[in-house]
Amino acid sequence: MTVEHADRGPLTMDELARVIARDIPAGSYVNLGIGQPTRIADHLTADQEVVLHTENGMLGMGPAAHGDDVDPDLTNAGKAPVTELPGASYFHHADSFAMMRGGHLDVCVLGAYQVAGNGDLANWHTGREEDIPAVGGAMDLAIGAKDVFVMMTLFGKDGSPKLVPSCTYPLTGVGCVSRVYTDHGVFEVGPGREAATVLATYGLTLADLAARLSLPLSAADR
Amino acid sequence: MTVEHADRGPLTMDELARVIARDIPAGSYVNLGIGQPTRIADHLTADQEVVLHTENGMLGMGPAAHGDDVDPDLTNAGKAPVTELPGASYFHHADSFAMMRGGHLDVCVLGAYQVAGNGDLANWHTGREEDIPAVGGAMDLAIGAKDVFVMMTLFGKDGSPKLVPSCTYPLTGVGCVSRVYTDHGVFEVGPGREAATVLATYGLTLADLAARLSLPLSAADR
Amino acid sequence: MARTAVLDTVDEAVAGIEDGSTVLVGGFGLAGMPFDLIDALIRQGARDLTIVSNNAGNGDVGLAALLQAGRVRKVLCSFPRQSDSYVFDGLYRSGEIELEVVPQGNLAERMRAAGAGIGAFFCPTAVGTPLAEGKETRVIDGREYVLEYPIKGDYALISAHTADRLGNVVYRKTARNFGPVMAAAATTTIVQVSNVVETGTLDPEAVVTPSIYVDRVVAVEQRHYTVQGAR
Amino acid sequence: MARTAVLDTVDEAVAGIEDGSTVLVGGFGLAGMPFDLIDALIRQGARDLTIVSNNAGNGDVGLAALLQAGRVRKVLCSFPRQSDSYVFDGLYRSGEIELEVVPQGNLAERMRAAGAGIGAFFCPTAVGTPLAEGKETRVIDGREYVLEYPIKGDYALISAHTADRLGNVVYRKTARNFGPVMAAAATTTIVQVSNVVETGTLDPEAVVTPSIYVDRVVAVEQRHYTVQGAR
Repeated sequence: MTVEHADRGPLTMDELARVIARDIPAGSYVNLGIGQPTRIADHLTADQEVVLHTENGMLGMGPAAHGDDVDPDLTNAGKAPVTELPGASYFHHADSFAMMRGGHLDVCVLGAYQVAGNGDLANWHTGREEDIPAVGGAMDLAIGAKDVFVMMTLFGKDGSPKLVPSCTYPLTGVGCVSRVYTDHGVFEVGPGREAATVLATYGLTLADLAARLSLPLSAADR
Repeated sequence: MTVEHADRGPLTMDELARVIARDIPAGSYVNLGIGQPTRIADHLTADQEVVLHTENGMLGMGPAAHGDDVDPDLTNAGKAPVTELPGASYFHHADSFAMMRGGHLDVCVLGAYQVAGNGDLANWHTGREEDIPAVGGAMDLAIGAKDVFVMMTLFGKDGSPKLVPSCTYPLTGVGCVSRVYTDHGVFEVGPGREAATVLATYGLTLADLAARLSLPLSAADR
Repeated sequence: MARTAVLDTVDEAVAGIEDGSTVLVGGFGLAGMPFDLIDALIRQGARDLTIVSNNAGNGDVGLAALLQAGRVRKVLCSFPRQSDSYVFDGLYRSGEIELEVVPQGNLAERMRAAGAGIGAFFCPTAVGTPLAEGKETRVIDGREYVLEYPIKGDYALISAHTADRLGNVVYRKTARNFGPVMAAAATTTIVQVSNVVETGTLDPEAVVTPSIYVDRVVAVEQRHYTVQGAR
Repeated sequence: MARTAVLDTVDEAVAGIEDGSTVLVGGFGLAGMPFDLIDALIRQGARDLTIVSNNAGNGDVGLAALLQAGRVRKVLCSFPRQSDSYVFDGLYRSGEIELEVVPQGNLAERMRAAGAGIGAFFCPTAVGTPLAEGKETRVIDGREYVLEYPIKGDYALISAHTADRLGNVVYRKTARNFGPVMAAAATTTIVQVSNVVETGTLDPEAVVTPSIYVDRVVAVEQRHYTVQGAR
């Protein structure tokens, strides 16, 4: 059963972060991509005992650093100052990306320009000639966790859906996304599916979503 | 000019170890293979500042440990107890062999069954059907230093030469040896040479060696 | 990986190891050999195992005892033949055990590749030798390489010095050897340590195996053994 | 490598860097950026350089200043475009600099391969994306991989925390980033540190870059800079 929350508006990014935080299994090792996914950290509870990885070389990353706690040698992947939790460890870049590429992280949450029903992800390049390409760790992250979640608005500023039958932007990874969290609904996607499964809707009904998205949707089984 | 020491007997293994120790450039990072090459450590002088690598995961290995200094967690590649010098560091096996394979060691000294004039090395397997094969780090060491020296007796117990035109024993590495130190002489070998260059003889003349070895020899230029 | 379990007994630590598993066993000779976990594995009873380890057992303890108990189908190692490897020698000569000899650095790098998600790699070791026979080779930038594939483990049994309750691990001296590589290369990594300390006690700069690679930790009494030969 | 030289000035430390060299430059944003060595390299005057670094400079300091001085022919990096990368942006748009974008993990692993003597490796990153176009691919065990080649440096410029006189190096927190990988991937590795201590002072278990990888060390005054933007 898809849970339809049609009696309210879409989720704010903060509410969405809380929804994702709740879905992260206790004890997970998690990488939160730069931008919106960073907010999820604020909603993880202590008894979830989630350990955060930052790909510039750390496990056990703590909250953002402020004031005197700012240490120029301690930043996250977005280059913002952060803190260290008990049980943290540091390692170099090759070890850090081996950790991701080797499939040791449980969950990675990324932003996206587009996600396709087959799990294809586009989040690194607009494809516009005039933009300087810059990929960072996006492609490594995309293939580097047991579950790759996307956190994004469901529609772009021009109203066009970002969950699509097939990505038109340059790909970051093929068939790598398992779940898409958006302000208007939560979807399961991935290779070999005939339809994206809608787990929940916000501010719209399942029927509304089916009308506005051009990829096949199905209701959740349970 | 080949230095001929025909007025004395062949070198003892201990004398040979001293000859090799003297030829190791100051400041070198060196791996001494198990067996005879281990003796070389006793002849390195403090002002040579040679740093010893042991492939089980250490730089800065010190002399053999005795009595109360024996620590079961601190052994060399031959599994014998050793000590730690100031400036030592420990690392895991993949890092240790990356250090070798990446060409960072200056010198490695190995024992051998046979060395060929082209630098081929055979030191891991007799080739006898009934022998259980065991290679350890031999093949990694053979290709893993800027200079690979061999330390061996020039003749086997049956009198047959171990410096040969072409190895008949199973190979450890191809064209990898640059210098062969033996009780009867020191030789430069390697790929593309027409003859092994004789740097020194002990207990025999260059002419004696030429008569007893079946590979082409040449006198040293200087 | 989920939270590391800190267990009370080595028997709990090796619970569930299935027949037919590939088990990576740490240690170089006796240094870093997880004796207590191996003894527990013998009691546990799993058979038809493939063992990946540098050696094939010393004397009649540790790996040698596991072999003697008839639980091992195949050994991948670099150096089976030692002065005191009589258990392995006997099984091998009577055809009761399979052997794949892997150069020591390839053993390490192939497990490193498994842990790092590398599909295969071109390696200069063993080029032109019997251990490269039948393998794909390629000349890159004028040098010849052999293509080598990852070695993954279902389980890793490792001996280390200290773990914190989160599962971060540090080793002692050359007993570190294969531990960190095997921890990353196995689906389930089981570590015996001399001490379990509170999380936050280990220096984050000096953690060698981060907790993400460690599934089960168990403290054992420090074992005194002589360095060469049996304990 | 031969003995590590402990030098008095950054100018001595960068002496001899030839025109046309490939220089690996440590740092992730400003953390671990070897500002003093880069400033010395600008004074030293080498040109036509290929720079390998995660970013392509921030503000008008460090790497950005080197770019602005017109010394760089090509940049290999994962993330050139940042809020304050205007120097690079201008040079790139006017066609005065070449760019090769490499995924961050591939940048690290390709340098790791160079240091470890690996000829090439099959990597799952970037499969099916524009950054894999034209590259050799292979399916191994049901998964597709792209063949990636090592990135070697003629020189590495690294910022670290402490070195001993033998050349062993430790880092601080996430400023470690590319340092250890670059140290092993370059023919000549030059490290600026805040402190040089006597040999035997560093904990052998906690040395991150062993002295074998370090050719020149120079102590610099700790620089105070704000974390985001210019110092």
